[in-house]
Amino acid sequence: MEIKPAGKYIYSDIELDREEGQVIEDLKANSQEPIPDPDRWLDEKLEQNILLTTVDALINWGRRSSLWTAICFPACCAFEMIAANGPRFDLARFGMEILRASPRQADLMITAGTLTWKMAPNVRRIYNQMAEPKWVIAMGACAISGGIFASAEYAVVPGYNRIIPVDVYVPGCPPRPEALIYGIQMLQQKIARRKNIDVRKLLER
Amino acid sequence: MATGELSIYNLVKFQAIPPDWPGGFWWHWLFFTVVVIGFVLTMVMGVIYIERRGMGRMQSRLGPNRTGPFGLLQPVADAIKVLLKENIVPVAADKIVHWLAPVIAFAPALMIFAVIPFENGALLADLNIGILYVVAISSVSTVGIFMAGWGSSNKYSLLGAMRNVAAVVSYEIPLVLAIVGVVLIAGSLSLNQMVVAQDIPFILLQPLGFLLFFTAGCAEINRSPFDLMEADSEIVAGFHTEYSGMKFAMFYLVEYAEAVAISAIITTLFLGGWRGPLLPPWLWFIVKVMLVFFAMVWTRTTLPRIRIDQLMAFAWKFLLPMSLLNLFITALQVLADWPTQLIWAMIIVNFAVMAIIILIWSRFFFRLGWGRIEV
Amino acid sequence: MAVRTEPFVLNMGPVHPSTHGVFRMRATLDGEVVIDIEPVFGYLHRGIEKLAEQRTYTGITPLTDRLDYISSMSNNLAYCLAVEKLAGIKVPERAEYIRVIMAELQRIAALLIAVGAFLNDCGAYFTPFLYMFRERERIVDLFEMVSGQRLTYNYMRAGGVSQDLPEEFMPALRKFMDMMPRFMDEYDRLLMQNEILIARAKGVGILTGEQAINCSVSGPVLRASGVNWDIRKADPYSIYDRFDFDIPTQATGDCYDRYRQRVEEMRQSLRIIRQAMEQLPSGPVRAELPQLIRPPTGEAYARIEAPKGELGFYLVSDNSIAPYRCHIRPPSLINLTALRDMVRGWKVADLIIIFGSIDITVGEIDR
Amino acid sequence: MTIPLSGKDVASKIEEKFPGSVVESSQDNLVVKGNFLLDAARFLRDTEGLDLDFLNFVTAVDYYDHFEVVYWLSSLEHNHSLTIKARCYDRENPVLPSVVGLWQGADLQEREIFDLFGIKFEDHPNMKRIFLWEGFAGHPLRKDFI
Repeated sequence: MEIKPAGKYIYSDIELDREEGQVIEDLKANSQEPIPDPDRWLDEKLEQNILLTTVDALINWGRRSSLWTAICFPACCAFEMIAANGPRFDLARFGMEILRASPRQADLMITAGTLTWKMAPNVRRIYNQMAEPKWVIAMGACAISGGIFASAEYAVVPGYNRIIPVDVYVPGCPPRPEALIYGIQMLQQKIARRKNIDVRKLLER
Repeated sequence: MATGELSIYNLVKFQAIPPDWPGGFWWHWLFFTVVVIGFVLTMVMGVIYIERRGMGRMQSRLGPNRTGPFGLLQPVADAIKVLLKENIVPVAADKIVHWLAPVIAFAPALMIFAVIPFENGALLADLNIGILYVVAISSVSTVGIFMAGWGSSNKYSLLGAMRNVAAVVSYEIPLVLAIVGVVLIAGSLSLNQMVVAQDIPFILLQPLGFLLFFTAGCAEINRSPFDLMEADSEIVAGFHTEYSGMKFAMFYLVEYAEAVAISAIITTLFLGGWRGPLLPPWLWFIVKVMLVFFAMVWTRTTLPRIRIDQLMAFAWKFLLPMSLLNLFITALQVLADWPTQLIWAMIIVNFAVMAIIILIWSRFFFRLGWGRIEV
Repeated sequence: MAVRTEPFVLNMGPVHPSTHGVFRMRATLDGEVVIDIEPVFGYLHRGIEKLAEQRTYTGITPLTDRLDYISSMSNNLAYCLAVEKLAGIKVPERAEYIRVIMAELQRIAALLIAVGAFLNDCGAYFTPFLYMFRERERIVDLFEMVSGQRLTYNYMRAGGVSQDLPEEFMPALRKFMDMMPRFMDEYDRLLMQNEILIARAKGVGILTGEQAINCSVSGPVLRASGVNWDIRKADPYSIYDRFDFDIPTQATGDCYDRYRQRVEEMRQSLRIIRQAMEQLPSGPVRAELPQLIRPPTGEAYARIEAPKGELGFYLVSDNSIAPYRCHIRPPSLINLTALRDMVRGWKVADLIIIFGSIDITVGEIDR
Repeated sequence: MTIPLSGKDVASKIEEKFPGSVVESSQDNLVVKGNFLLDAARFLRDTEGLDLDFLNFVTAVDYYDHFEVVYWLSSLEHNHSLTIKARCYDRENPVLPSVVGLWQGADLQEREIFDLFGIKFEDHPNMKRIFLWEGFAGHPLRKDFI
């Protein structure tokens, strides 16, 4: 058997890899502290009149009833996530069966799986590509704190909240689909309390 | 009934609006344009609901059922959400092209409905060249889609747009040839006249033409199994990868408005349009459109997607010869005056011809897996 | 007139709908034709081999669950076999049978996903995938009965399994076994003879037997290339030499063959489970062992036929409670060696289905 | 059953062909010198009766004073297997010849060893880090990696 000489392939330049490595190192250096959860607005009291409240309620109803998911399924939890989309648990009931392949059209990122430093710039980029308003559910122990891989510090990010702000945490390794659905309902409750029209800003004009 | 220049007076029969309103018939045009847009938007919401629920049931799931009764308000929720999302324009994008693309894609999808009869004579403009207008207009969307692919400056978008252009250029030919068969039998290019001529639905007289039109139509509007331009397992979201917010909503709308348009044309050309017993004509029309759309959902959930070179080969090596044969046979029959004299013989003969031609051609002349065409 | 063209680089992944996780390919394309691809790994490198050096032998089993997370039972089995080989542990008879039942159920579950994901990559909009998920749920139910988990089971231990089968397990398994052949026929009817699928997959991405052996490819991909090599027959571990089953092979080694190969292997797995159910003896399910295993100094390599190929654990012991070195032979990673040769000259759409037909799990590639 | 070949027997055969190539041999395995690795591997693959054409895996073990690279070979035809090893004592810049030209299956695994242990394989077409990024300091699977 004749073996074709190795080196017939096109290999990318090592400079490209170095640049990518530099991005990762920079991100690693800059994200040692967790980003606080973006839920301070929940406690704020805003003056609302009936009209605005109704409009708010309508907008929030629309937003929470059609949360389209961005694709970000690094690891094990992805299969519980797909199982939740599957016939038995059926996230489609909440209008969530559409997995938008393009993050620009997605509202919700379910981070199902361990995040590594090599992956972190990509996750942040996906998050940045998503259009406002957007939400993040950290699914599983690895997504919350690094889980059982947390001690492999050289590769594993201890929690997605080092990279992106997280709205809801769903613990478990992996969480059962029921737990994920509960987490989604928590998020829906959270969205329902959101004030979209800020009266003070309107008055200031 | 006079066609063409007096078309607006046909509307009078449909809706009790006096023709002597101030400002002549411009009022009516405006009014009915709004009605048509409303109809299209409602239909799009309806078909989105049908698709998501129907697909859910076919995949042994439930589908959306939390918003309103039976989840009927799901498309409303989607619309509210999508319209209020942030609009992102990539830095590298060609801003003007990126901005114009959804508009150019959206307008033709609406314009098709101007010539589709909802009831006898009830249409915005009863053009005597209605079907030619449809053929001409429906291709314009492609320009918008190609602009979207180019303007996004994204490789996936560009690949998706290129695929779409290739598909539309190829499938336009069998599509038009399939229409010509109907035109020969009906003896008119006006869509309303075609419906009036259908004492029995033309699907019985033109079974092969119907299949060709359905297939080519699916390819033209990129429904599965020809949904290569937004094949999400290959090129992410295709030409609208970089679109978000309202512009994405436009593309989403175009996708389904085109599906409704093709369903409506199929209904008009082959299924007898608004004609039917008992129910009012417009209801018949809507029911038929929904049925055709349901068939599209069915193919989408069942069939895998074909490859780009197979898509081309299928158009040129299978659909084109089929449609030419179909046209030839139909022309002979029309020449022999079968459609008026020997209508039952024509039905039987055409079904037999369809079965034999498809069988022979797919057995001996063309298989999807045979060979490749470089595109 | 010659049109001047130039190849361009398309970066697929790490987050792409069809890369089965976080795998990335730098594809060099000429129009839609793939000139070459360069796989980029490491987006899920969690240092499992490093972590294993810090844990006791018993504590490593949960880590193995998360390797190839859609076939956790197989990973457990391979690891436990390696520890038993290293420490010379004898496993009770009943435990062996339970292990075989679990491993074969897991094979069916994993192959269901492999086939479903492949059809999904072909563009059959989620329908076959969700159908197969429906049946996978039934298998997951069975696993949940014995281990209490839905995905990461941690069920097998060195020297047996963690606990005996619960009372309701056997009736449920019997019910499942009665249903499953019917569902498999349903899948065959759904798409096996579909014209479009055949046109897409037949003759695409051919991997010859010689090339497969040279690239160290194993599992269904190797057998689809016509090489009759199954570790269950060639090097029987556990009690596989007691069962009567066939090793299906295919002729050409294209995507369609790999798809068929997986479907047929599911049927063979059903045969094995049926025999194991009949022969299941009673008795203890776990050998009497100390809490901390201290194998003698030495090394051992134990391998099994996992759903994706040859899964092996190479353990080096220095007579302490933790392995000195724990190397995992990942079938997914090594099967990918052949990917470049398979995709060159095909189109982007083919690249996706060829990649899908190899069936990888990123957790196992990167570890 | 796969029969493990006796390292001693095979060692004598290799020694016959390439004198001085085998460092030590036992019942389970044999250790060859690094500079003879490629010759020995080609001999094992091509010799009639051995035909070790399937490279099951390549891995490395760090013994502080030296690295041991383990090649587990088997023959699908005769259904036997053999473990050969090679050692390199240089900790700063360990180098071994690459076997990619013989078994393409070693491609990604050698890159993995380079990444995690820092052992460089000569003549490998693409000796770059595989799992970790360029610029990562150290090699995680070395015993002295913190």
